Amino acid sequence: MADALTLAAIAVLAAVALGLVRVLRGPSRLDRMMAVQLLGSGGVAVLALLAVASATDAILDVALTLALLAAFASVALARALGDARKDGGETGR
Amino acid sequence: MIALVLDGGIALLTIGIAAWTIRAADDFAAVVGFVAYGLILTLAWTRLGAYDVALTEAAIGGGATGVILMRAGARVKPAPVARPSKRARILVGALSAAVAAGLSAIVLLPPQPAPSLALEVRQHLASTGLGNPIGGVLMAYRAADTFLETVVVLLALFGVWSLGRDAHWGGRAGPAPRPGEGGALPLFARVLVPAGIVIGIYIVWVGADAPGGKFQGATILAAMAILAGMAGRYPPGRSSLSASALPAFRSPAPSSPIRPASRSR
Amino acid sequence: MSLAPLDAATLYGLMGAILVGLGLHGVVILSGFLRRLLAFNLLGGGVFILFGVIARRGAGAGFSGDPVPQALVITGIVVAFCATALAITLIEWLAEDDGDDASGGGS
Amino acid sequence: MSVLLGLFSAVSIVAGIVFFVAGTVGLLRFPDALTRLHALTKADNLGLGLIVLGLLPYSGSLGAALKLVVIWALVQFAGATVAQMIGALAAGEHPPFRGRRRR
Repeated sequence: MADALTLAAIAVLAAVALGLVRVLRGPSRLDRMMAVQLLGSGGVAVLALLAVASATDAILDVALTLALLAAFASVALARALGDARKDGGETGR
Repeated sequence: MIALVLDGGIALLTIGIAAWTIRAADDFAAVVGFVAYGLILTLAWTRLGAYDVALTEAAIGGGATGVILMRAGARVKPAPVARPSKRARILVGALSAAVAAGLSAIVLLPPQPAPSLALEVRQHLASTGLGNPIGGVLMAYRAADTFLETVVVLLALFGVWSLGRDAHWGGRAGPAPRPGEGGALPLFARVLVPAGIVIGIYIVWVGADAPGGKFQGATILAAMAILAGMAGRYPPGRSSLSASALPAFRSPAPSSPIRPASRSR
Repeated sequence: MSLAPLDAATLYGLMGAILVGLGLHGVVILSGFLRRLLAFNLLGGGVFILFGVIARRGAGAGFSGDPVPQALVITGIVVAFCATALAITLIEWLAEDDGDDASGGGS
Repeated sequence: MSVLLGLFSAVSIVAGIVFFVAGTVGLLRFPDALTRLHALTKADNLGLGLIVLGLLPYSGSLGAALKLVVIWALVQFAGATVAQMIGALAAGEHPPFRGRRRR
Protein backbone atom coordinates (compact mmCIF):
# COMPACT_ATOMS: atom_id res chain seq x y z
CA MET A 1 0.00 0.00 0.00
CA ALA A 2 2.63 2.50 1.07
CA ASP A 3 4.90 1.37 -1.75
CA ALA A 4 2.11 1.75 -4.30
CA LEU A 5 1.44 5.29 -3.10
CA THR A 6 5.14 6.14 -3.21
CA LEU A 7 5.22 4.80 -6.75
CA ALA A 8 2.28 7.07 -7.59
CA ALA A 9 4.20 9.99 -6.08
CA ILE A 10 7.18 9.15 -8.29
CA ALA A 11 4.91 9.10 -11.35
CA VAL A 12 3.46 12.51 -10.51
CA LEU A 13 6.90 13.92 -9.81
CA ALA A 14 8.22 12.60 -13.12
CA ALA A 15 5.30 14.09 -15.03
CA VAL A 16 5.76 17.43 -13.28
CA ALA A 17 9.52 17.40 -13.90
CA LEU A 18 9.02 16.81 -17.62
CA GLY A 19 6.43 19.55 -17.85
CA LEU A 20 8.72 21.82 -15.89
CA VAL A 21 11.46 21.42 -18.47
CA ARG A 22 9.09 22.55 -21.18
CA VAL A 23 7.62 25.39 -19.18
CA LEU A 24 10.87 26.85 -17.89
CA ARG A 25 12.29 26.92 -21.41
CA GLY A 26 9.77 29.60 -22.29
CA PRO A 27 9.77 31.26 -24.72
CA SER A 28 7.47 33.79 -23.06
CA ARG A 29 7.35 34.84 -19.44
CA LEU A 30 3.84 33.48 -19.26
CA ASP A 31 5.16 29.99 -19.92
CA ARG A 32 7.61 30.38 -17.10
CA MET A 33 4.91 31.52 -14.73
CA MET A 34 3.08 28.29 -15.37
CA ALA A 35 6.09 26.53 -13.85
CA VAL A 36 5.13 27.79 -10.40
CA GLN A 37 1.55 26.71 -10.90
CA LEU A 38 2.57 23.26 -12.16
CA LEU A 39 5.09 22.66 -9.41
CA GLY A 40 2.60 23.93 -6.82
CA SER A 41 -0.15 21.49 -7.70
CA GLY A 42 2.28 18.66 -8.44
CA GLY A 43 4.08 19.21 -5.15
CA VAL A 44 0.79 19.23 -3.26
CA ALA A 45 -0.22 15.97 -4.95
CA VAL A 46 3.12 14.36 -4.02
CA LEU A 47 2.78 15.56 -0.42
CA ALA A 48 -0.80 14.28 -0.16
CA LEU A 49 0.29 10.86 -1.45
CA LEU A 50 3.23 10.77 0.97
CA ALA A 51 1.04 11.86 3.89
CA VAL A 52 -1.28 8.92 3.39
CA ALA A 53 1.57 6.53 2.52
CA SER A 54 3.41 7.25 5.76
CA ALA A 55 0.25 7.97 7.80
CA THR A 56 1.77 11.27 8.96
CA ASP A 57 -0.81 13.98 9.46
CA ALA A 58 1.86 16.66 9.71
CA ILE A 59 2.60 16.29 6.00
CA LEU A 60 -0.99 17.31 5.30
CA ASP A 61 -0.33 20.59 7.10
CA VAL A 62 2.74 21.07 4.94
CA ALA A 63 0.62 20.39 1.85
CA LEU A 64 -1.97 22.88 3.08
CA THR A 65 0.66 25.58 3.55
CA LEU A 66 2.26 24.78 0.21
CA ALA A 67 -1.11 24.98 -1.55
CA LEU A 68 -1.82 28.35 0.02
CA LEU A 69 1.59 29.91 -0.56
CA ALA A 70 2.10 28.49 -4.04
CA ALA A 71 -1.24 29.98 -5.02
CA PHE A 72 -0.17 33.26 -3.46
CA ALA A 73 3.16 33.23 -5.30
CA SER A 74 1.62 32.52 -8.70
CA VAL A 75 -1.01 35.21 -8.24
CA ALA A 76 1.64 37.71 -7.17
CA LEU A 77 3.78 36.74 -10.17
CA ALA A 78 0.89 37.25 -12.56
CA ARG A 79 0.14 40.56 -10.89
CA ALA A 80 3.74 41.77 -11.02
CA LEU A 81 4.01 40.83 -14.66
CA GLY A 82 0.73 42.59 -15.45
CA ASP A 83 1.99 45.71 -13.71
CA ALA A 84 5.29 45.63 -15.53
CA ARG A 85 3.39 45.24 -18.78
CA LYS A 86 1.19 48.22 -17.99
CA ASP A 87 4.06 50.43 -16.92
CA GLY A 88 5.64 50.43 -20.25
CA GLY A 89 6.98 48.62 -23.16
CA GLU A 90 7.49 45.29 -21.49
CA THR A 91 6.61 42.74 -24.11
CA GLY A 92 7.01 39.72 -21.95
CA ARG A 93 9.36 38.07 -24.35
CA MET B 1 14.19 1.07 -2.62
CA ILE B 2 11.19 2.80 -4.15
CA ALA B 3 11.55 5.56 -1.60
CA LEU B 4 15.16 6.00 -2.68
CA VAL B 5 14.05 6.52 -6.29
CA LEU B 6 11.69 9.25 -5.10
CA ASP B 7 14.46 10.89 -3.09
CA GLY B 8 16.83 10.72 -6.02
CA GLY B 9 14.21 12.28 -8.28
CA ILE B 10 13.57 15.14 -5.86
CA ALA B 11 17.32 15.71 -5.45
CA LEU B 12 17.95 15.77 -9.21
CA LEU B 13 15.00 18.08 -9.81
CA THR B 14 16.22 20.46 -7.09
CA ILE B 15 19.72 20.59 -8.55
CA GLY B 16 18.29 21.09 -12.03
CA ILE B 17 16.11 23.99 -10.92
CA ALA B 18 19.01 25.55 -9.01
CA ALA B 19 21.30 25.33 -12.04
CA TRP B 20 18.57 26.74 -14.25
CA THR B 21 18.08 29.66 -11.83
CA ILE B 22 21.78 30.48 -11.94
CA ARG B 23 21.90 30.31 -15.73
CA ALA B 24 18.51 31.89 -16.46
CA ALA B 25 18.37 34.38 -19.28
CA ASP B 26 16.81 37.31 -17.43
CA ASP B 27 16.02 38.42 -13.90
CA PHE B 28 12.34 37.55 -14.06
CA ALA B 29 13.12 34.01 -15.19
CA ALA B 30 15.64 33.66 -12.38
CA VAL B 31 13.04 34.73 -9.82
CA VAL B 32 10.56 32.19 -11.19
CA GLY B 33 13.27 29.57 -10.89
CA PHE B 34 13.90 30.57 -7.30
CA VAL B 35 10.23 30.26 -6.35
CA ALA B 36 10.21 26.80 -7.94
CA TYR B 37 13.35 26.00 -5.94
CA GLY B 38 11.57 26.92 -2.70
CA LEU B 39 8.60 24.72 -3.60
CA ILE B 40 10.73 21.67 -4.42
CA LEU B 41 12.89 22.14 -1.31
CA THR B 42 9.70 21.76 0.71
CA LEU B 43 9.44 18.22 -0.66
CA ALA B 44 13.07 17.55 0.26
CA TRP B 45 12.51 18.71 3.84
CA THR B 46 9.43 16.54 4.11
CA ARG B 47 11.43 13.52 2.94
CA LEU B 48 14.07 14.33 5.58
CA GLY B 49 11.37 14.05 8.21
CA ALA B 50 11.74 17.71 9.18
CA TYR B 51 8.10 18.72 8.91
CA ASP B 52 8.57 21.94 10.87
CA VAL B 53 11.29 23.06 8.49
CA ALA B 54 9.20 21.98 5.51
CA LEU B 55 6.41 24.25 6.75
CA THR B 56 8.86 27.13 7.16
CA GLU B 57 10.34 26.56 3.71
CA ALA B 58 6.88 26.35 2.12
CA ALA B 59 5.81 29.59 3.78
CA ILE B 60 8.98 31.68 3.67
CA GLY B 61 11.21 30.10 1.05
CA GLY B 62 8.66 29.53 -1.65
CA GLY B 63 6.09 32.18 -0.88
CA ALA B 64 7.36 35.23 0.94
CA THR B 65 10.94 35.41 -0.35
CA GLY B 66 9.70 34.70 -3.85
CA VAL B 67 7.21 37.52 -3.75
CA ILE B 68 9.58 40.18 -2.47
CA LEU B 69 12.18 39.08 -5.02
CA MET B 70 9.60 39.06 -7.75
CA ARG B 71 8.75 42.65 -7.16
CA ALA B 72 12.38 43.59 -7.53
CA GLY B 73 12.67 41.32 -10.55
CA ALA B 74 9.82 43.05 -12.29
CA ARG B 75 11.12 46.55 -11.51
CA VAL B 76 14.87 46.64 -11.32
CA LYS B 77 16.42 47.15 -14.70
CA PRO B 78 18.53 44.25 -15.80
CA ALA B 79 22.17 44.83 -15.16
CA PRO B 80 24.55 45.21 -18.05
CA VAL B 81 26.04 41.83 -18.62
CA ALA B 82 29.67 41.90 -17.71
CA ARG B 83 30.78 38.35 -18.21
CA PRO B 84 34.03 37.55 -16.52
CA SER B 85 36.82 36.19 -18.63
CA LYS B 86 36.90 32.54 -19.51
CA ARG B 87 39.86 31.86 -17.27
CA ALA B 88 38.14 33.45 -14.30
CA ARG B 89 35.01 31.40 -14.99
CA ILE B 90 36.97 28.17 -15.08
CA LEU B 91 38.85 29.08 -11.92
CA VAL B 92 35.65 29.93 -10.04
CA GLY B 93 34.00 26.78 -11.34
CA ALA B 94 36.89 24.66 -10.15
CA LEU B 95 36.93 26.28 -6.71
CA SER B 96 33.17 25.94 -6.28
CA ALA B 97 33.41 22.31 -7.33
CA ALA B 98 36.16 21.85 -4.75
CA VAL B 99 33.90 23.27 -2.03
CA ALA B 100 31.08 20.97 -3.15
CA ALA B 101 33.46 18.01 -3.19
CA GLY B 102 34.69 18.81 0.29
CA LEU B 103 31.16 19.01 1.65
CA SER B 104 30.32 15.75 -0.14
CA ALA B 105 33.26 14.12 1.60
CA ILE B 106 31.90 15.27 4.96
CA VAL B 107 28.50 13.85 4.03
CA LEU B 108 29.98 10.55 2.85
CA LEU B 109 32.30 10.08 5.84
CA PRO B 110 30.13 10.91 8.84
CA PRO B 111 31.37 10.60 12.42
CA GLN B 112 30.24 7.44 14.15
CA PRO B 113 28.02 7.52 16.07
CA ALA B 114 26.18 10.52 14.69
CA PRO B 115 26.12 13.42 17.16
CA SER B 116 22.64 14.00 18.48
CA LEU B 117 20.87 15.87 21.23
CA ALA B 118 17.58 14.10 20.56
CA LEU B 119 17.76 12.11 23.79
CA GLU B 120 18.32 15.20 25.94
CA VAL B 121 15.43 16.98 24.25
CA ARG B 122 13.19 13.96 24.84
CA GLN B 123 14.15 13.82 28.51
CA HIS B 124 13.39 17.46 29.19
CA LEU B 125 10.55 18.08 26.75
CA ALA B 126 7.87 17.52 29.38
CA SER B 127 9.20 20.36 31.51
CA THR B 128 8.62 22.85 28.70
CA GLY B 129 4.93 22.04 28.51
CA LEU B 130 5.13 21.61 24.76
CA GLY B 131 4.58 18.49 22.71
CA ASN B 132 6.48 19.68 19.67
CA PRO B 133 10.22 19.10 20.27
CA ILE B 134 11.26 21.85 17.86
CA GLY B 135 8.89 24.28 19.49
CA GLY B 136 10.39 23.23 22.81
CA VAL B 137 13.94 23.87 21.61
CA LEU B 138 12.98 27.22 20.10
CA MET B 139 10.88 28.47 22.99
CA ALA B 140 12.72 27.05 25.99
CA TYR B 141 16.33 26.03 25.36
CA ARG B 142 17.04 28.70 22.80
CA ALA B 143 14.59 31.26 24.13
CA ALA B 144 17.05 34.16 24.07
CA ASP B 145 18.03 33.17 20.55
CA THR B 146 14.45 33.12 19.37
CA PHE B 147 13.84 36.44 21.03
CA LEU B 148 16.84 37.92 19.25
CA GLU B 149 15.53 36.48 16.01
CA THR B 150 12.42 38.56 16.50
CA VAL B 151 14.70 41.55 17.06
CA VAL B 152 16.38 40.76 13.73
CA VAL B 153 12.99 40.75 12.03
CA LEU B 154 12.25 44.14 13.59
CA LEU B 155 15.64 45.52 12.56
CA ALA B 156 15.05 44.42 9.00
CA LEU B 157 11.66 46.10 9.13
CA PHE B 158 13.21 49.35 10.37
CA GLY B 159 15.81 49.13 7.65
CA VAL B 160 13.20 48.66 4.96
CA TRP B 161 11.09 51.41 6.45
CA SER B 162 13.97 53.87 6.39
CA LEU B 163 15.20 52.98 2.94
CA GLY B 164 12.02 52.30 0.99
CA ARG B 165 10.21 55.11 -0.75
CA ASP B 166 6.73 56.03 0.38
CA ALA B 167 5.19 55.11 -2.92
CA HIS B 168 6.39 51.58 -2.46
CA TRP B 169 4.35 51.17 0.66
CA GLY B 170 1.16 51.25 -1.37
CA GLY B 171 -1.38 48.53 -1.58
CA ARG B 172 -2.77 48.84 1.92
CA ALA B 173 -5.46 46.33 2.70
CA GLY B 174 -8.46 48.57 2.19
CA PRO B 175 -12.14 47.80 2.09
CA ALA B 176 -13.09 44.76 0.10
CA PRO B 177 -13.67 45.49 -3.56
CA ARG B 178 -17.22 45.24 -4.72
CA PRO B 179 -18.30 42.00 -6.33
CA GLY B 180 -17.68 41.88 -10.03
CA GLU B 181 -15.02 44.52 -9.86
CA GLY B 182 -11.74 44.02 -11.60
CA GLY B 183 -11.85 40.39 -12.60
CA ALA B 184 -10.63 37.26 -10.90
CA LEU B 185 -8.16 38.64 -8.39
CA PRO B 186 -10.60 40.48 -6.10
CA LEU B 187 -12.84 37.43 -5.97
CA PHE B 188 -9.82 35.31 -5.17
CA ALA B 189 -8.79 37.63 -2.36
CA ARG B 190 -12.30 37.84 -0.94
CA VAL B 191 -12.56 34.07 -0.67
CA LEU B 192 -8.97 33.12 0.06
CA VAL B 193 -8.05 35.71 2.70
CA PRO B 194 -10.56 34.54 5.33
CA ALA B 195 -9.63 30.91 4.70
CA GLY B 196 -5.94 31.80 4.81
CA ILE B 197 -6.32 33.61 8.14
CA VAL B 198 -7.97 30.54 9.63
CA ILE B 199 -5.18 28.31 8.29
CA GLY B 200 -2.50 30.69 9.58
CA ILE B 201 -3.96 30.70 13.07
CA TYR B 202 -4.35 26.93 12.89
CA ILE B 203 -0.65 26.53 12.06
CA VAL B 204 0.33 28.65 15.07
CA TRP B 205 -2.08 26.82 17.33
CA VAL B 206 -1.14 23.33 16.24
CA GLY B 207 2.54 24.24 16.70
CA ALA B 208 2.35 23.46 20.42
CA ASP B 209 2.05 19.72 19.86
CA ALA B 210 2.68 19.07 16.18
CA PRO B 211 4.75 20.69 13.44
CA GLY B 212 3.80 24.34 13.10
CA GLY B 213 4.61 27.53 14.90
CA LYS B 214 4.59 31.26 15.02
CA PHE B 215 6.92 32.10 12.15
CA GLN B 216 5.14 29.79 9.73
CA GLY B 217 1.68 30.94 10.75
CA ALA B 218 2.67 34.59 10.80
CA THR B 219 4.06 34.32 7.28
CA ILE B 220 0.76 32.93 6.07
CA LEU B 221 -1.05 35.83 7.74
CA ALA B 222 1.36 38.31 6.15
CA ALA B 223 0.83 36.69 2.76
CA MET B 224 -2.92 37.10 3.17
CA ALA B 225 -2.45 40.79 4.03
CA ILE B 226 -0.39 41.26 0.86
CA LEU B 227 -3.02 39.44 -1.15
CA ALA B 228 -5.73 41.73 0.20
CA GLY B 229 -3.54 44.69 -0.69
CA MET B 230 -2.93 43.44 -4.21
CA ALA B 231 -6.60 42.86 -4.86
CA GLY B 232 -7.99 45.92 -3.10
CA ARG B 233 -6.17 48.28 -5.43
CA TYR B 234 -6.57 46.19 -8.49
CA PRO B 235 -7.50 48.53 -11.31
CA PRO B 236 -5.76 51.83 -10.49
CA GLY B 237 -2.75 50.69 -8.52
CA ARG B 238 0.64 51.20 -9.99
CA SER B 239 3.07 49.65 -7.61
CA SER B 240 0.56 47.38 -6.05
CA LEU B 241 2.81 44.63 -4.92
CA SER B 242 3.40 46.21 -1.64
CA ALA B 243 6.83 47.38 -0.88
CA SER B 244 9.57 45.06 -0.35
CA ALA B 245 9.72 43.41 2.92
CA LEU B 246 7.39 42.36 5.67
CA PRO B 247 4.49 44.16 4.11
CA ALA B 248 2.11 42.97 6.75
CA PHE B 249 3.39 45.75 8.93
CA ARG B 250 2.39 48.72 6.91
CA SER B 251 3.58 52.21 7.49
CA PRO B 252 0.99 53.75 9.77
CA ALA B 253 0.37 57.01 8.01
CA PRO B 254 1.59 58.61 4.84
CA SER B 255 3.06 61.48 6.81
CA SER B 256 5.57 59.50 8.80
CA PRO B 257 8.39 58.66 6.51
CA ILE B 258 11.92 58.55 7.71
CA ARG B 259 13.31 59.82 4.50
CA PRO B 260 16.99 60.44 4.03
CA ALA B 261 17.91 63.85 2.74
CA SER B 262 19.52 62.64 -0.46
CA ARG B 263 16.15 61.38 -1.59
CA SER B 264 14.53 64.76 -2.06
CA ARG B 265 16.30 65.83 -5.14
CA MET C 1 35.10 6.30 10.00
CA SER C 2 33.31 4.34 7.37
CA LEU C 3 31.46 5.23 4.22
CA ALA C 4 27.91 6.40 4.83
CA PRO C 5 25.17 4.02 3.69
CA LEU C 6 23.26 4.99 0.57
CA ASP C 7 20.08 6.30 2.14
CA ALA C 8 17.87 9.36 1.89
CA ALA C 9 20.10 11.39 4.21
CA THR C 10 23.24 10.71 2.15
CA LEU C 11 21.41 11.49 -1.08
CA TYR C 12 20.14 14.81 0.21
CA GLY C 13 23.53 15.53 1.73
CA LEU C 14 25.14 15.24 -1.68
CA MET C 15 22.36 17.39 -3.09
CA GLY C 16 23.07 20.03 -0.44
CA ALA C 17 26.80 19.96 -1.23
CA ILE C 18 26.11 20.46 -4.94
CA LEU C 19 23.65 23.27 -4.18
CA VAL C 20 26.30 25.05 -2.11
CA GLY C 21 28.77 24.70 -4.98
CA LEU C 22 26.25 26.00 -7.51
CA GLY C 23 25.25 28.92 -5.31
CA LEU C 24 28.86 29.85 -4.60
CA HIS C 25 29.62 29.77 -8.30
CA GLY C 26 26.63 32.02 -8.97
CA VAL C 27 27.50 34.52 -6.24
CA VAL C 28 30.98 34.99 -7.65
CA ILE C 29 30.34 34.75 -11.36
CA LEU C 30 27.03 36.54 -11.88
CA SER C 31 26.80 40.25 -12.49
CA GLY C 32 23.83 42.12 -11.15
CA PHE C 33 22.92 42.36 -7.50
CA LEU C 34 19.57 40.66 -7.83
CA ARG C 35 21.09 37.59 -9.44
CA ARG C 36 23.78 37.45 -6.80
CA LEU C 37 21.18 37.70 -4.08
CA LEU C 38 19.29 34.80 -5.67
CA ALA C 39 22.48 32.76 -5.89
CA PHE C 40 23.22 33.53 -2.26
CA ASN C 41 19.79 32.27 -1.29
CA LEU C 42 20.38 29.10 -3.31
CA LEU C 43 23.62 28.63 -1.40
CA GLY C 44 21.76 29.14 1.86
CA GLY C 45 19.21 26.51 0.89
CA GLY C 46 22.05 24.04 0.38
CA VAL C 47 23.58 24.83 3.79
CA PHE C 48 20.21 24.39 5.48
CA ILE C 49 19.75 21.03 3.78
CA LEU C 50 23.15 19.93 5.12
CA PHE C 51 21.91 20.83 8.60
CA GLY C 52 18.79 18.80 7.88
CA VAL C 53 20.95 15.81 6.96
CA ILE C 54 22.84 16.10 10.24
CA ALA C 55 19.49 16.26 12.03
CA ARG C 56 18.23 13.21 10.14
CA ARG C 57 21.29 11.18 11.06
CA GLY C 58 20.87 12.17 14.69
CA ALA C 59 17.33 10.78 14.72
CA GLY C 60 16.53 9.03 17.93
CA ALA C 61 14.43 8.99 21.06
CA GLY C 62 11.30 8.67 18.93
CA PHE C 63 11.97 11.79 16.83
CA SER C 64 12.33 11.63 13.07
CA GLY C 65 15.33 13.93 13.39
CA ASP C 66 17.45 15.68 16.00
CA PRO C 67 15.30 18.69 16.93
CA VAL C 68 18.20 21.01 17.76
CA PRO C 69 19.64 21.42 14.22
CA GLN C 70 16.10 21.62 12.86
CA ALA C 71 15.32 24.51 15.20
CA LEU C 72 18.57 26.16 14.12
CA VAL C 73 17.52 25.86 10.49
CA ILE C 74 14.13 27.45 11.17
CA THR C 75 15.88 30.41 12.81
CA GLY C 76 18.27 30.50 9.85
CA ILE C 77 15.50 30.59 7.27
CA VAL C 78 13.78 33.47 9.03
CA VAL C 79 17.01 35.45 9.39
CA ALA C 80 17.89 34.78 5.74
CA PHE C 81 14.47 36.11 4.79
CA CYS C 82 15.07 39.32 6.76
CA ALA C 83 18.48 39.81 5.19
CA THR C 84 17.02 39.22 1.74
CA ALA C 85 14.28 41.78 2.34
CA LEU C 86 16.81 44.37 3.44
CA ALA C 87 19.10 43.57 0.53
CA ILE C 88 16.27 44.00 -1.96
CA THR C 89 15.45 47.41 -0.53
CA LEU C 90 19.09 48.37 -0.93
CA ILE C 91 19.13 47.05 -4.50
CA GLU C 92 16.07 49.09 -5.41
CA TRP C 93 17.65 52.13 -3.81
CA LEU C 94 20.79 51.63 -5.86
CA ALA C 95 18.81 51.03 -9.03
CA GLU C 96 16.93 54.29 -8.53
CA ASP C 97 19.96 56.32 -7.58
CA ASP C 98 21.93 55.12 -10.56
CA GLY C 99 18.97 55.58 -12.82
CA ASP C 100 20.82 57.80 -15.24
CA ASP C 101 23.91 55.78 -15.83
CA ALA C 102 21.69 52.68 -15.90
CA SER C 103 23.92 50.42 -13.92
CA GLY C 104 21.54 48.55 -11.70
CA GLY C 105 24.08 45.94 -10.91
CA GLY C 106 27.69 45.82 -10.32
CA SER C 107 30.72 43.71 -10.22
CA MET D 1 -16.40 -3.70 0.80
CA SER D 2 -12.79 -2.88 1.50
CA VAL D 3 -11.77 -4.57 -1.75
CA LEU D 4 -14.21 -2.34 -3.58
CA LEU D 5 -12.87 0.69 -1.77
CA GLY D 6 -9.31 -0.26 -2.64
CA LEU D 7 -10.26 -0.70 -6.26
CA PHE D 8 -11.96 2.69 -6.25
CA SER D 9 -8.86 4.31 -4.76
CA ALA D 10 -6.52 2.63 -7.21
CA VAL D 11 -8.62 3.64 -10.19
CA SER D 12 -8.92 7.22 -8.97
CA ILE D 13 -5.23 7.65 -8.26
CA VAL D 14 -4.20 6.09 -11.55
CA ALA D 15 -6.67 8.33 -13.37
CA GLY D 16 -5.20 11.30 -11.52
CA ILE D 17 -1.71 10.36 -12.64
CA VAL D 18 -3.02 9.96 -16.19
CA PHE D 19 -4.27 13.54 -16.04
CA PHE D 20 -0.93 14.79 -14.74
CA VAL D 21 0.80 12.97 -17.59
CA ALA D 22 -1.76 14.32 -20.06
CA GLY D 23 -1.06 17.82 -18.77
CA THR D 24 2.65 17.28 -19.33
CA VAL D 25 2.09 15.96 -22.84
CA GLY D 26 -0.02 19.02 -23.53
CA LEU D 27 2.70 21.30 -22.22
CA LEU D 28 5.22 19.56 -24.42
CA ARG D 29 3.12 19.48 -27.56
CA PHE D 30 0.92 22.57 -27.64
CA PRO D 31 2.09 25.51 -29.74
CA ASP D 32 1.48 28.62 -27.64
CA ALA D 33 0.95 29.95 -24.14
CA LEU D 34 -2.85 29.85 -24.18
CA THR D 35 -3.09 26.23 -25.26
CA ARG D 36 -0.39 25.22 -22.83
CA LEU D 37 -2.38 26.96 -20.11
CA HIS D 38 -5.31 24.77 -21.08
CA ALA D 39 -3.20 21.64 -20.62
CA LEU D 40 -1.88 22.87 -17.29
CA THR D 41 -5.31 23.49 -15.78
CA LYS D 42 -6.33 19.91 -16.53
CA ALA D 43 -3.41 18.59 -14.52
CA ASP D 44 -4.25 21.00 -11.71
CA ASN D 45 -7.93 20.35 -11.36
CA LEU D 46 -8.56 16.79 -12.39
CA GLY D 47 -5.15 15.33 -11.62
CA LEU D 48 -5.00 16.53 -8.04
CA GLY D 49 -8.77 16.15 -7.60
CA LEU D 50 -8.77 12.49 -8.56
CA ILE D 51 -5.71 11.73 -6.45
CA VAL D 52 -7.35 13.38 -3.43
CA LEU D 53 -10.54 11.44 -4.14
CA GLY D 54 -8.58 8.20 -4.21
CA LEU D 55 -6.77 9.04 -0.96
CA LEU D 56 -9.92 9.95 0.98
CA PRO D 57 -10.83 6.37 2.06
CA TYR D 58 -7.34 5.88 3.47
CA SER D 59 -6.90 9.25 5.14
CA GLY D 60 -7.36 7.67 8.57
CA SER D 61 -9.47 10.30 10.26
CA LEU D 62 -12.26 12.71 9.42
CA GLY D 63 -9.99 15.66 10.09
CA ALA D 64 -7.38 14.43 7.65
CA ALA D 65 -10.04 13.78 5.01
CA LEU D 66 -11.39 17.28 5.52
CA LYS D 67 -7.89 18.72 5.16
CA LEU D 68 -7.42 16.83 1.89
CA VAL D 69 -10.64 18.28 0.52
CA VAL D 70 -9.65 21.79 1.64
CA ILE D 71 -6.25 21.38 -0.04
CA TRP D 72 -7.91 20.35 -3.27
CA ALA D 73 -10.38 23.25 -3.10
CA LEU D 74 -7.53 25.70 -2.49
CA VAL D 75 -5.50 24.48 -5.44
CA GLN D 76 -8.58 24.36 -7.65
CA PHE D 77 -9.55 27.91 -6.78
CA ALA D 78 -6.03 29.25 -7.14
CA GLY D 79 -5.61 27.42 -10.43
CA ALA D 80 -8.76 28.99 -11.82
CA THR D 81 -7.66 32.48 -10.76
CA VAL D 82 -4.12 32.17 -12.05
CA ALA D 83 -5.30 30.65 -15.32
CA GLN D 84 -7.62 33.60 -15.75
CA MET D 85 -4.86 36.11 -15.03
CA ILE D 86 -2.33 34.39 -17.28
CA GLY D 87 -4.98 34.07 -19.96
CA ALA D 88 -5.73 37.77 -19.83
CA LEU D 89 -2.03 38.57 -20.14
CA ALA D 90 -1.64 36.11 -23.01
CA ALA D 91 -4.66 37.49 -24.84
CA GLY D 92 -3.13 40.94 -24.62
CA GLU D 93 0.07 39.57 -26.05
CA HIS D 94 -1.38 38.24 -29.25
CA PRO D 95 -4.88 37.34 -30.39
CA PRO D 96 -5.47 33.63 -30.05
CA PHE D 97 -6.37 31.11 -32.72
CA ARG D 98 -4.44 32.54 -35.58
CA GLY D 99 -3.12 29.11 -36.40
CA ARG D 100 0.38 30.34 -35.71
CA ARG D 101 2.64 27.45 -34.90
CA ARG D 102 5.99 27.86 -33.38
CA ARG D 103 7.38 24.47 -34.15
